[in-house]
Amino acid sequence: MEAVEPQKYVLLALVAVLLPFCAFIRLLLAKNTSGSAFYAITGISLSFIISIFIFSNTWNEQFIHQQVDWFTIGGTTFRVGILINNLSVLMMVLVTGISLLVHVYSIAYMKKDPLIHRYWGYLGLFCAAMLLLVMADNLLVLYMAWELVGFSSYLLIGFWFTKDAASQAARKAFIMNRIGDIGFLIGLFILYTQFGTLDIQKLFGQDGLVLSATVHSDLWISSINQMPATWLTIAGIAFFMGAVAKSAQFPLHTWLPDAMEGPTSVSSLIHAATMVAAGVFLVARIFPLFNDTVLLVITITGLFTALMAATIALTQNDIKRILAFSTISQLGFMMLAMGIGAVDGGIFHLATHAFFKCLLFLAAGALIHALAHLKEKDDLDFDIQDIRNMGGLRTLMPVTFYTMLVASIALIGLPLTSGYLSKDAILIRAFEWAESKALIFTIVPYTALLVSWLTAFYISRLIFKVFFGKWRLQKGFKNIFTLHDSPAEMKYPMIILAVCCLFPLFSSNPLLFETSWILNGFHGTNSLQRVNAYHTIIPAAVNTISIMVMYICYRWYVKPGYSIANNNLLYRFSENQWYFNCIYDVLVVKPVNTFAKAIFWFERKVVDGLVNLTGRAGLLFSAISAWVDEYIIDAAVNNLALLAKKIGDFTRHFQTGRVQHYLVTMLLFVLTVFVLKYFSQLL
Amino acid sequence: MNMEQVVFYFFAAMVLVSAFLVVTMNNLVRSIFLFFVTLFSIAGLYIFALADFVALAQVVIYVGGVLVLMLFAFMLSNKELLNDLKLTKRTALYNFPAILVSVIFLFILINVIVISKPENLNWLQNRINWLQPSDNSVHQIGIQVMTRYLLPFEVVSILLLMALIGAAHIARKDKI
Amino acid sequence: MIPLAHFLIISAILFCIGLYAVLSKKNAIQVLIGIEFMLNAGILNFVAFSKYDRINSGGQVFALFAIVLAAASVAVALAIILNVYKKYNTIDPSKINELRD
Amino acid sequence: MSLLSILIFMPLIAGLIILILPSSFQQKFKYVTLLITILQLLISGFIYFQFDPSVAGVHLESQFQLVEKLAWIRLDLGSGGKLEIDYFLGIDGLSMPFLFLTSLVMAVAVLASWEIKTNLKAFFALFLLLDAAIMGVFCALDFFLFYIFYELMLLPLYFLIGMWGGVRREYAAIKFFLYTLFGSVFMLLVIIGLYFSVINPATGNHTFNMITMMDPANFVQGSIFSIAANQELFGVPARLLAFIVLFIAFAIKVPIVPLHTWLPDAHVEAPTPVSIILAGILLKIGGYGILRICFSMFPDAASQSSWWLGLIGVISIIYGALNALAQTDLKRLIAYSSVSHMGFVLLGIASGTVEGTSGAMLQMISHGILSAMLFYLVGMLYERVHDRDIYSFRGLATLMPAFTVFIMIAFFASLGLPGFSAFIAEAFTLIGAFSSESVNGWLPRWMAIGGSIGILLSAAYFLWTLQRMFFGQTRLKGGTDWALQLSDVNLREKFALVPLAIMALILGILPSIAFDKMNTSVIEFVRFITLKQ
Amino acid sequence: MKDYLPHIPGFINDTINSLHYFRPELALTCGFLLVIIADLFFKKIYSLPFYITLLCFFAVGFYTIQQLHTAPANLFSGMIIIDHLGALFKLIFLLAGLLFIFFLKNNRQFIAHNKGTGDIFSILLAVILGMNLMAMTSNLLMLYISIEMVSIGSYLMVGYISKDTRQTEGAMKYIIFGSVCSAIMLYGLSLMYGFTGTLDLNNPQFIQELSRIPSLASGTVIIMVLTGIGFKLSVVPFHFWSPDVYEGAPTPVSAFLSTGPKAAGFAILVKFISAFQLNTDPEIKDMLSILNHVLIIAAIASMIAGNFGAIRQNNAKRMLAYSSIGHTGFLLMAVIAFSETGFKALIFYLFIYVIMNMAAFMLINEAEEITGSESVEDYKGLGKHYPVLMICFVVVLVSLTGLPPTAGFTAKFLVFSSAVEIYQSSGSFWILLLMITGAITTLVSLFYYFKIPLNAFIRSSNKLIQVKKYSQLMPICIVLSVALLLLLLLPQIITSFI
Repeated sequence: MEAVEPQKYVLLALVAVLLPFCAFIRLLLAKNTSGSAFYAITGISLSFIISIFIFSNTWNEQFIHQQVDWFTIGGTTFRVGILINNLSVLMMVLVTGISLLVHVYSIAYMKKDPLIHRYWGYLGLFCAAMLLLVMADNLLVLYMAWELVGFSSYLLIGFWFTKDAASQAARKAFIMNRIGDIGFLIGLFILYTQFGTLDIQKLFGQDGLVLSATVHSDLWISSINQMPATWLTIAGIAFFMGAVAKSAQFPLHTWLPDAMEGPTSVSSLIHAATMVAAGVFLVARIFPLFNDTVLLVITITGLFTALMAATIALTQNDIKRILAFSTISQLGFMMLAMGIGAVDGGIFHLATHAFFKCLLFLAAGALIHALAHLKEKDDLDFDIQDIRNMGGLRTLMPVTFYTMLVASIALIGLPLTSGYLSKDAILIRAFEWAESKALIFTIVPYTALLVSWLTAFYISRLIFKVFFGKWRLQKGFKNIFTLHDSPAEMKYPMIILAVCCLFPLFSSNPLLFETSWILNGFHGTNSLQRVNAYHTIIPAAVNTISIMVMYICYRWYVKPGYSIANNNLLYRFSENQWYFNCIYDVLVVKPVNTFAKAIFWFERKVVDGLVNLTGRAGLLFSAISAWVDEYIIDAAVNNLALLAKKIGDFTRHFQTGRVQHYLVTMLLFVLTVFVLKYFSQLL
Repeated sequence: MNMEQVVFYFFAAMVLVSAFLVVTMNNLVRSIFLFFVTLFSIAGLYIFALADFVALAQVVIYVGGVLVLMLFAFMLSNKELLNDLKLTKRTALYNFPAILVSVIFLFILINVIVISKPENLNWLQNRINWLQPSDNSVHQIGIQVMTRYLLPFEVVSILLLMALIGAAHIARKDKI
Repeated sequence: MIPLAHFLIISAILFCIGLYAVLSKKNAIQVLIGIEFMLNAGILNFVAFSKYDRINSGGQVFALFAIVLAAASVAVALAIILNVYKKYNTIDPSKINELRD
Repeated sequence: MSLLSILIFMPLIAGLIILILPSSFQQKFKYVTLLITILQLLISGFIYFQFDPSVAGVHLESQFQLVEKLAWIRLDLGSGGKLEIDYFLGIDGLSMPFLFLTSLVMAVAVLASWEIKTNLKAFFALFLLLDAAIMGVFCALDFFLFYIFYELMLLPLYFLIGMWGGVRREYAAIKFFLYTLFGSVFMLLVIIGLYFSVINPATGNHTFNMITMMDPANFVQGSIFSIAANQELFGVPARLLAFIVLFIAFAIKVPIVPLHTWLPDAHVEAPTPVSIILAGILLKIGGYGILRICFSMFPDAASQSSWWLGLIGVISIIYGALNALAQTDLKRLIAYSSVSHMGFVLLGIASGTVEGTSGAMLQMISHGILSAMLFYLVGMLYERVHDRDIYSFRGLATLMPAFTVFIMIAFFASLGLPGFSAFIAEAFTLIGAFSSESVNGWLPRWMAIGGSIGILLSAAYFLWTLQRMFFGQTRLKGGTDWALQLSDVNLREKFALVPLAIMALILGILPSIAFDKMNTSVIEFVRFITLKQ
Repeated sequence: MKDYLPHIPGFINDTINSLHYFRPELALTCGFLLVIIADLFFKKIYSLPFYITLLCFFAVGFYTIQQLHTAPANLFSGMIIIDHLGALFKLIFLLAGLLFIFFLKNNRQFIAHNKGTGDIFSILLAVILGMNLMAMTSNLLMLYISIEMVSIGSYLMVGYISKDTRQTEGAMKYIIFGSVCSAIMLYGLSLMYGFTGTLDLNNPQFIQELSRIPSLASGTVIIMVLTGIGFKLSVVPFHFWSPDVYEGAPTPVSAFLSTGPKAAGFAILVKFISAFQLNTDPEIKDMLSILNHVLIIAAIASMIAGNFGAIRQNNAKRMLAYSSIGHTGFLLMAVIAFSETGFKALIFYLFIYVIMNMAAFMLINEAEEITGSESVEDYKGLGKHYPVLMICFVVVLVSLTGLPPTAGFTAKFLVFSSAVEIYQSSGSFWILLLMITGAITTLVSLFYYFKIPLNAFIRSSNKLIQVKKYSQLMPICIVLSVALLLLLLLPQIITSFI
């Protein structure tokens, strides 16, 4: 019995992966939309049920690892299998659960789309890839799943492919992710070269190869190989680069706001709850690899991203963009947690964040959905995602309002919510971490605090602007009062999520994160003991100030009279997203300007953001190489042909048709031989 | 300088002068007749090399055959040629390559002759093998041709027949 | 005795005169004459050397054959030149240059 | 008569039959050709399953499979010894996969030939001749025989490009011919040099047996290419020079930068089936030649020059990709992408590691399948509207959904999306290149990193094209006329494309079906070339 | 007189004994006479000379093949030597002659020639006799006579029709150029005779004496003699006549000239060089190296001038003329190698060369019948209407380029082999250069050879091409093309003789 058990779970897990994939295959071959939702939802619900089953049986149990031979290359056999431990089952449940809700939500949200079967198919692919990602026991498979989620994200962002912005955003997302993937790949090379295997359990397990490798006088020595110690750092950075791109961390974050061009349901599932968290997941999976340098890099990147994205979110007006930056910011938070060694905190926050951020997006989707109806009905032209165009919707769409409010509070981290628990876990750990370090490192926890207050501000701003006050656009809205809450398919997932944002799901004690079962599931450190003052002071301080911030926000946005100047430098700095897109532009444009005339036609191909950096420089290179190809390499060949013709002409030159010329030439040739011989004799 | 030498150098001079004139003269008729003189003089030189039969053959074949043939050809190709020839005179410059080549050639040939020291050649030292003025060269050649050189002799006959047929064919009027 | 070298030098001069005629004359018959000079120069050499080759008489026999061959080729050449004259109305080799690159 | 001979001579005989048949049958020729290629596919499939993966081959004559060895030319050269040329065929793990690839791509190319409308007799006769020659190249183990097949490929290709090609077909055809001939003429000299340097220990004669040439013990003392003699030509060690000459000959086929300029021209001007064959198989002959001949016969020179080969590989990867980025002609773009992808092959081979070599082998197979698919797709577009300019199209996805699906599969597979063959192949070439420094010190680590930039760039140009041509609102240069002409993929085309897509997918998910058959050979190959002589 | 008497019986015996070996030549002589008689007395029977020649060829072939395996023998008091190599050369001449008479019989110009074609058969037989002698000669006198015989016969062939200006012009240039070369050679021979005192090439005295005089003098003499041989080979710088003459001459004659006499030139060159090479006297080393260098430079120059010169040609015959210069240069490689391999390569190459060059000229002739032009440009679109013709053409041109799947490749391969072999033993930079030039010019040759298929298949003509029937030459062309393909697979057909 004991032996059979693990196999059963592994097989079930495999089924959980394959079910959405089968749905994908079935829908790829589908000719029309009929019944498409059924396949998709059946697939994901079964997956969810299986996940719950596995979760309930294996949480906090011995990990389960089963493998089969995949292929053999040289002496190395790649084995592929499924690794079920706390991290993967948690992620499984999270992914399938949220997916299921988003699937249900999508029934109504995407109802009228003519290509909806494709949409379901893509979602199926995403779910399968994501599940594979979390369960993979081999870094190569993980990488494959990693790219596949990127690919499905590409498909889903560009789902409305006739929209140029959407297809551009999709491409940008894919290419930026590719940059990270290259890092991931390089990481793989290093690990494979160093350890000869890519098996996660072998590498990162309890007495895995990574831990047993030593760094000794600038050499990183494993049992089979050794290389300079810098490669250890490079490996860490490389893997982290993959995570940076996937989790939209600075400097590869610009794709995420653009990805909002996709359907909102997709944004909520992929770009808020699950896929973007894969970066954090990866860091958690391979955590033993990171040395201090890399951890510091992770910390700083996470912190900076969190701060930067939060400040940007302050001034954005597009409802989805605010949420996107919020996501970036929160992901930065999780990275920060990873960097300071609070893996458990990071994962915990990942889990809680998944619920409330998904909910925020779904609610935003509900708003957009409703406004889109209105727009269509009244035949009006206004930006349905601009929060400046909304207001006072609290009464018209109460369910949306309340669910979103719950999610926002969770995001801010007020007590009784899940966010309170996870955010505190990270903050407190950050303070503890800084304590053991030099003074300069105290910047880290304090900045984190600042970020959480900024979070409180921007999300309050969102809520107040959308739901409070009055409807801002007056003219032509005859039917404004026909606005109502979404249909049931959308409403109930939101309500369920709202419930999940509250504390009971995660902890028995609403105020003490230490009691959270998720944290305890990850080999809790002694920091879970309330050993010092931080555990008390910080939650109190955070919440007090957060509430103050919310009040200020309320005064500014709801009560008339207080208004902030929206044209000062800081405001614009924030509104323009720290000018990152521009910086990426300018960094390239200036050097390129000198060549502008020569390559201007390539401008049409230029992509923005960081892609500009590589893209424009790349295009410049490509222009140069094309030029080299045409005028140097090819010309050299053609000139050779010309040379041949010239030699031919030279020989023809003698062929004048006069026999006496021939004779003279012939004799001159002969004489040359004589003369040469003669002189060589003389010398 | 004995009589033999006087006559030899006289002939030699004749050969060279007449040859030179043949070559420099633009009038074809005159040059053909001077060519006759040259050939005659060469035949004379052959006698000094104790090759009377060859000298005879030279006169018969060259003077009697070649020269007459040339005259025929010249006459067949009628007098317009003469006018044609007078019209265009060539400058020395135009002939420069020809002169150059000839002079270099001469230089080289004489050089070859001088450095190879013909009098000292190994095989010449065998005095028994020297031809004596008293030898009957016709006799000798007759025997040689019928024995040692029988094959070339026969082959040349075929060659001549072929040349005859071919030349006749080419020169024949194109009518049947 | 006439020194051998003198024969050779005479023949060398004759050869070059012939060569000059071949290269410069603008009448095919004169070119032929030049060729004959060159041939004669060769024959003269043979004859001159043959004086020292009594047993084989190689030189003299060679000379005889050369004379015969020269005659044969002159006959052919003249036949061809006559044909050329019929077609071109000239026998200037430098004007007969239809075949060329 | 072994299966290999049947593979080679079946198309040849069919070609002759087509030549003899009167032109009134010309509508039937394509079916004849299709039948032959399908038979070939079956035979090579059979060979695949029969193939014993446990024996290596490479430099061990006894371990080759399906060997056929007949004395062919025995000419007593007197001083040069007795000329020993055999009709010697055989396969090992390095050549067997290519037989299957060739059969598959050929079958697809026949399906793509439906669009050929003129002079069908000549087309299919040449096509089959080409088929025979290619099969011959992969089977031949006698250098003389190999060379004959190698050169035999040129003629049909010249005419296929020249007679059915595009506007600049004359230029492209002769350029292709000259480039390849340039390499092979000098190769001939090396072949002869090798012949005089090697003695078949069994008979004591000089021999063209490639396998005999691989064993350093068979080299005559003091001959040009003898390792011990260490002769120099032009101040370069003779063996190194021979290696370079052979390498250039094959590298032109691969092609490498800067010997690649024939490729865009030839690919662009060639008719679709020929582009498919060119990209699908011909380029692989270069890679195969480097493995079978350059590296196996001159392992010492290979290890000396591997750094340069790796560098060339990396340059090809990046340079090809950058060039692809700059193209506006879709077919040219794909042609340049071939340059980039084949750069991986070179990098993998140059690494001298099992991973790199296996990756390079798989990359060749994968690229064979994918480039065939890509060129077919471009050909379909061109066939419909006679335009390939990327800027002439917009939003094709709405108009041709199935076509878009296929092109997305092909594009994403080519840019190395996991799940498709190219990913495994590229990943392992790079892994091989990366580990090379630790394993044998042939390539520095940065080359692998440089090569991986190619993966990024390939994403850039493929996605750009995808977005520019297929997404957005439908807007065509030819207006509504084009919209009518741009019909979606038809059944025949699907019939050709689906097997390719499935092959790419299967190889991506189960690379073992390829790796298992060649692993022993690759291990032996790598062991052999890295052996300290 | 008395001095000679004792020797006479010996000579007579020798002559009578020699006759036994001389049967091929005797057959040729008989054929020659019979053709003359037939032409004189049986003019009515138009094809009689042809059949007599054919019959004669069979006899010659029969006798020559018998000679393949006889031991080398001195004949006619050392005038000629009969050996294996010579017999092989004779077979090559015979092949060229055989193809030539078929060519003649179907050539429009010759059929229309109203002075009759009987004479050309007699000339041909005499020329082949001359060539046979060239292949066997071991004596300077025979060398001169045989070369002259071939030369004069060739002049006659070129001038045979003299229908238009170009033909006569070709003949005149040929004869003037040829006579000058032979005059120079004669002068050289005279000095050679003078310096050595013997006409016998194989007499050890010949080399010994030559090596004793200063190398400048001996070198000059050798080069003067080589002038005459070079003229027959049309090797640079003695090649100027060949493009003009080949273009001007009737096509069958061009075909014959580019094959038969050229092969004979090689035969005599081999003979001539053998005299030097086979001598082991260390003193001749200097002379030998001069000879070798001159030949190498000539070979390189010929390959370059021939192949590059052909690039810009539009006249197919002229192009082939240039290409044949290139082939000569290439073949010199085998002569320079001067080894058994080299001779085998030479013979094989010459066999193939005769087949392919003859076929090429025949095909040009056919194309000319169709288009009325020798210009390559006018071949446009021919491939579509005359596929068989053009496919044969492609096979032949591929063979001329030296690529598989034709015997031209095997031939080229063998020549390269001989060069590599000699390189391996000598390590001479010059040989390497020679090989590289050979390789590069192969590439270059592709340029111009492929002009023909390029025009025929790839370019299309806007002119209307009327479809005519092929002449009877076409089956021969097909046979030759197939032979070229077959000989790749079964080179034994030829190599078993060699």
